[in-house]
Amino acid sequence: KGTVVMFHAGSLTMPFEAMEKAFETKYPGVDLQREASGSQAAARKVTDLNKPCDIMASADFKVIDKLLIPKFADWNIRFATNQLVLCYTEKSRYADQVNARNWYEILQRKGVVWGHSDPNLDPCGYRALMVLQLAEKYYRKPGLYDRLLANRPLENIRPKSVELVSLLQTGNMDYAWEYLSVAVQHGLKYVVLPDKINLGNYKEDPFYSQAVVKVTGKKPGEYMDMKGESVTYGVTLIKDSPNREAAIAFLDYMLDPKGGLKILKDQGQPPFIPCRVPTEQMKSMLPEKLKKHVTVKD
Amino acid sequence: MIDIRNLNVHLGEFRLRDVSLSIDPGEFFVLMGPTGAGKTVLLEAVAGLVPVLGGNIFIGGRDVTRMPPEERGIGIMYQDYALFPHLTIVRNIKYGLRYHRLDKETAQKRFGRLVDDLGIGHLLKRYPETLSGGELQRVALARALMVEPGIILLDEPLSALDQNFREEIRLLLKKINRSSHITFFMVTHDFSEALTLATKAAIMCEGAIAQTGSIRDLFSKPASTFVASFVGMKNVFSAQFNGNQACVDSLTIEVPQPHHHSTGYIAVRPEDIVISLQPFESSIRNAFPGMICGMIDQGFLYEVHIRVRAVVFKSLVTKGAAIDLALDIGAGVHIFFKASAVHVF
Amino acid sequence: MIDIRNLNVHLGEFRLRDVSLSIDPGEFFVLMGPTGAGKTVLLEAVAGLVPVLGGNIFIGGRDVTRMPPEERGIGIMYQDYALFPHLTIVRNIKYGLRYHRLDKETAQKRFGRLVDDLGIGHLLKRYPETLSGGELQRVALARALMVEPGIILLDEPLSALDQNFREEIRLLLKKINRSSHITFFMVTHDFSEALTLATKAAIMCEGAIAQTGSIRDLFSKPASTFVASFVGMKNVFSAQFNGNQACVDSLTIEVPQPHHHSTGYIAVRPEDIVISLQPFESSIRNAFPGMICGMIDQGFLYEVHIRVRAVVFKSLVTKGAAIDLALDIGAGVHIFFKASAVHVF
Amino acid sequence: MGRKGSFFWVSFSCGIMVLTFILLPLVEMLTAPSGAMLRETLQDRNVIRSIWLSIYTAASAAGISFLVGTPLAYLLARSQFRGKHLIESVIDLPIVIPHPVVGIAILGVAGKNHWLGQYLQEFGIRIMGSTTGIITVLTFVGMPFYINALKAGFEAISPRLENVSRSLGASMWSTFVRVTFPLAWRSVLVGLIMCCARSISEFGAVVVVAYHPMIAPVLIYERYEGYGLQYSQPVAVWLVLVCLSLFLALRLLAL
Amino acid sequence: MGRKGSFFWVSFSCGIMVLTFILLPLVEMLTAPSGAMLRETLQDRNVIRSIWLSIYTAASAAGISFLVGTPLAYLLARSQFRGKHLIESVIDLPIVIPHPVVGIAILGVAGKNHWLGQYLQEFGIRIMGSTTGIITVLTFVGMPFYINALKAGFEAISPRLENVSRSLGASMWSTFVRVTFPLAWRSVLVGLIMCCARSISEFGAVVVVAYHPMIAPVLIYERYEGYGLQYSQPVAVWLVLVCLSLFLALRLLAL
Ligand SMILES: [Mg+2]
Ligand SMILES: [Mg+2]
Ligand SMILES: [Mg+2]
Repeated sequence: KGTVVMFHAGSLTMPFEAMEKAFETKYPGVDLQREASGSQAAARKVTDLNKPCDIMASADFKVIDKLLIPKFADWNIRFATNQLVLCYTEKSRYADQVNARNWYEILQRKGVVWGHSDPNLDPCGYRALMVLQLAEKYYRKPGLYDRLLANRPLENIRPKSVELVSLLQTGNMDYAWEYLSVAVQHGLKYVVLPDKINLGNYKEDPFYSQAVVKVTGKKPGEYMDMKGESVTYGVTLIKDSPNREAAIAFLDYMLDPKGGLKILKDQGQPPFIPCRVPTEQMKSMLPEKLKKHVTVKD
Repeated sequence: MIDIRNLNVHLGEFRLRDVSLSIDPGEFFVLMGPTGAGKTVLLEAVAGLVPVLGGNIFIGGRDVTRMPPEERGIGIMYQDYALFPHLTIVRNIKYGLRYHRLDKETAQKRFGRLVDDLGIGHLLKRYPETLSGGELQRVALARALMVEPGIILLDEPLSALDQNFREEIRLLLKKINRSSHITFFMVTHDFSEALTLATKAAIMCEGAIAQTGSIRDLFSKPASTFVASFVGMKNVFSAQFNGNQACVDSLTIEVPQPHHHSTGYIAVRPEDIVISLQPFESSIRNAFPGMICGMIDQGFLYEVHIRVRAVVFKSLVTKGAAIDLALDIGAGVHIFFKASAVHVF
Repeated sequence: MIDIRNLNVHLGEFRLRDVSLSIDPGEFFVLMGPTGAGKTVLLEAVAGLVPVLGGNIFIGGRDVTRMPPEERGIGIMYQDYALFPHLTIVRNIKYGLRYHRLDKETAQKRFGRLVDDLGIGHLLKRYPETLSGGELQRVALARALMVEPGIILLDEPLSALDQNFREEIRLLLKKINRSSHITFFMVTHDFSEALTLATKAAIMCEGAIAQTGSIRDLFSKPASTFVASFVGMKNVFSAQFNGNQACVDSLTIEVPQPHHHSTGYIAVRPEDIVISLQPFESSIRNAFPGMICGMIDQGFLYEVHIRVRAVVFKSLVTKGAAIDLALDIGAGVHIFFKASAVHVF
Repeated sequence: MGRKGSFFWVSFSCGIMVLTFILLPLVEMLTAPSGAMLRETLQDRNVIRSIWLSIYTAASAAGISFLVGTPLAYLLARSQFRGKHLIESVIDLPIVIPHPVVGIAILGVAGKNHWLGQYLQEFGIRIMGSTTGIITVLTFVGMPFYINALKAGFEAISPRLENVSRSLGASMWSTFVRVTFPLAWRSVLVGLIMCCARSISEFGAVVVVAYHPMIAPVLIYERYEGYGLQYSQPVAVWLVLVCLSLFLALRLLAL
Repeated sequence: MGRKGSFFWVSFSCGIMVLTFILLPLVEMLTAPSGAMLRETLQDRNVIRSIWLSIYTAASAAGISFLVGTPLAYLLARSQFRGKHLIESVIDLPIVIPHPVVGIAILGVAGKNHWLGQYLQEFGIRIMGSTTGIITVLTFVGMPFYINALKAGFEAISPRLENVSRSLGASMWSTFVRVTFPLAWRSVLVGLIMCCARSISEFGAVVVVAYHPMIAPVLIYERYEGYGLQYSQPVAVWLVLVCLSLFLALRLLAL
């Protein structure tokens, strides 16, 4: 029944690819067309570029809250979580030494090439910076953040986090900040960080909120602050969705614990079962078909 | 058949200035002139291939000045033959047929006759690139004749040919002109080519017609120094006339008839001037002693320059004779020419 | 000066086969042959511009076969002059100076002398594109002479020139060759060019040397039918000899001396055969009645073909004479030539 | 000619350097994926579809260039007029314009805010995210290559052949169809190859105008970004192989 | 010649269509941003830096092409050998290769997993995300244009001039420097312009190899994606204007 256009975070590429295949077998009339980019970029495609779009899935549900609601979307379903890890391959420098205790020393060593995605385009980017800020506090190493950044030239920033995977694999980069799910999906080696700094545990939100990263605003030269918070993925239906019916059908599949969420889980990303919305009011705005997958929880 | 009236054309560096010509049906007309005189431009103006600025062109009484080439009933033959390289000879020849209402039988008959006449029957299946120059020109001729144009325009058709082929094609053109009603309009820079072909001719100079008339008149009665030297009268001198005598510088030369002006020109062909080592008594009145001041190589001939007082005469001598007479620059010789060999104008 | 021994070259379609030549210092050597004979290839082999497959080239005693061109002490002049278009005339001429140890004064003196001798003083500041053909060739000559090469190689240096310039350059070359010690090695397809220039010459045919010797020998004593027709003896016939008589077909022709074989060839230059309408009694023994079977246009001359029984003779006649005698194909005429004009080989 | 001099050897080394520089990355890339990987990729419907779309859109762009560019190339080859240089420069413009700018510029006039975009919408033509849009972009970048190649081809054909044809009664049209075009077809083919080559390789301009439907370069980029080198290489290998064999076939036709 | 026939008018209309097709989007884009917007953009250091980087890298690519491509072009113009066609085809390869694939292929050999990458690292050369990398990519895509233009230029110079030079005592090197090169410099310039034009417009291959430092096309793309058409247009205008004036200046030099 036509095409469904979906913008989503780069880190969701592999699970959504699998979901697309499964969904399109189930509904042969529908073609899901996915466009992956940084979540910020994806949102701007809707808000600034007016690109036609049905569904938008973000690696940070706040992107949807801040940029899309209320003008372009009514609700925001949080459907999964994730955590940041430091990825590397066996060919990376000091691959045999790195662990959760010395990673920040290794990242300061000369000749080690490490990077993250663009904080202005991709939540993974500012989250990586947040991890570094939190690490400074957690390990009580004043100035650690600046020293680390000093060893990360601007050139090591890429638009999307998943792009860094290729750079690791070709040996152009030694270490990269990724979501755990991405590391698992691509079979990378990774360092798991303490909960206090990996942004993966919502119970640590108060600690996370000490981290603040400046990102660009609506036009060049304008900035806004992003505060630290646990990694929570959000999805929404765009208000003037060209193919609303089919889009809801996909969301129905995606948020189904036996459907999309299972794929997510299998690929190393812990989903919320059931998914969450913050208020009853928001739940009431959901399409009927989706309400069954959702609970109200802040 | 062709009437050109006050034609003016500007085309890049070339311009035709007030060209008027009239060519009768069936004539073999040759337009001559040095390179750059605008001959090809005039030919292409007749063909409708260059824009005309002023004047008119009539073909068979119709004003064709603004007509596209395909409606003028002309054929063109170029120096480089311009056969269609992607078509076989037979398809080249029959190329124009579809634009002329002609029943199949007539066409086939005409084709057969042309192929026989031109002796190109063995070439029909081949492509132009495999043919020799003479064969190419025959095919080009057949192609043009196939649609029976009223006029055939030829742009230096012999220049690119070897000596042997040239003779062959020359005879062919002459024969076709005589046996058909087709008017020929040929352009060449070589006067000697016109000599054997033209029934009428014109000489062009810098975009204008210098002289027009029968080829024999042009050859023996040039009206200007330019035409005189173009037709090979290399000895052209300005002269003062006094009855049957012309004074060139301090020389007195006997001429065949009195001139109606007191000043004018005389011209003598170099082949009419004989060189000898000895003065000899004969009926020839014009005899002068002189000295060789130049010998220009022309294949198996020398053009020998002989200074007689302040006047330099040019004469033609075979190399064999030059060796026999031991002619060389600085040698003293005698020259002779008949009064009847002197052209006065 | 130049010694070529069993030279073999393959270059695309051209091949030289076992070419051997020996040229003395100061000679003006001309290599002739039809287009495609491989003359330019041989010249470029001497210059070191084409790879040699076998054999050796010696220049002034040194084996230069594998030497790069810049070490051979040669100068080259091409038909298209090959002046450096981006340099002024003076810089063209002085181009080679920096590769030759020469103090400034000597260089300047030599430059001044060359410029004077060649009459190119007014051109020095100009660029080649603004010069005429003759001027270009003079400059090319000055440029080559400036470095005083032992040999100057000339590839058809006169072909691209107008008649007037050609004469000029020819005289210049002759003068320079006589007044200097420079060996000239010139290539041409035109035998008549060689006649006035060469002290020694060779004729090439299909990559091999057909005959070599003094130009006079080549001209009057060709050793093969190929050379005979190349040097302009258009009447070449195989003959049976009997004392001072040669039988060509059914004709008996008187020859100047007996042949040492019973069969061989005779050759007569077309300019030595005289045409007349009347038979006339004279000392000339070789007189035959015949019929004109062809007239080939050659500028202001006709080459007239006269069939005498089964033999076709070729004679040269000026157009004026042809008109006077009303010569045309089919006309009956008489031909005459002296026994001394017959070459036997 | 003596032994090869130092000049030759320097040139020769430069040649080797350039060839290595071009071939090394490509060969490495083409040989990187395993046979199994290649086979597997070939069963991916998205891959097949995108390669097919690439070929189809590039061919369409070449087709459009052929239809509109051929007469223009002829005009430029045959006539001399003031401002001809200017027109030739305009035709070369798409070569200089940065690729994303091409896309942006085309979107600029195709959007609802432009009268052209409104017209197009009335006729139901969509540029953004459509095959039409891709073809538009590819035509924009590929056309100059076609026109330049063909113009050179036309210039090499003697106008005398056309003159003779017209003297034999053929109109300008007949002459073009029967003489000029058959003689120029080799240049036409070369021009089409150049145009296709240029447009099949385009990415930056297309990704701005149409992310979907995905042409092969966009798919390769997406795979590279989303899944890593390993998944993008096989697609690249297939695309390059398909293109090269197509062009080779066309080239052989043109010989 | 009579009135202009229908053939002329059809060709003429095609010409108008092509020119409109090329000029309309570009003119619309160039005139879209307001003067204030343009001035403001010009004060953005990132914009200035990226345009400068674009010019600098494209010029470097042209410089490298000049150094390495010139001798190769000469060799190809002067010698005939078996497999010459093959080599010419290899040189044309970068035109066909989809742009992201170019970037991927170059990254493929520049990483530590490849012996070449290891070498490069030992010498402290980094390709990924570096100016070096950008220049490498631009050289890859621009070189064929330089070599092809220059080869045609060399072919037009009579080898006789070189022969004469050598007969006057000049070595191959001197001859090249004093005769061949000065006569070919116009082709060199045209080749450099073509090479620059091609490489300054490149996006897809560069964005794979180096997102930062940002060349102008990447910046334009980023602005487009991040802020929309409005903010990308002024940058595009400046880049296009700067490029066009540079090329115009070079062209005038070449006349
Ligand atoms: Mg799909
Ligand atoms: Mg002409
Ligand atoms: Mg030659």
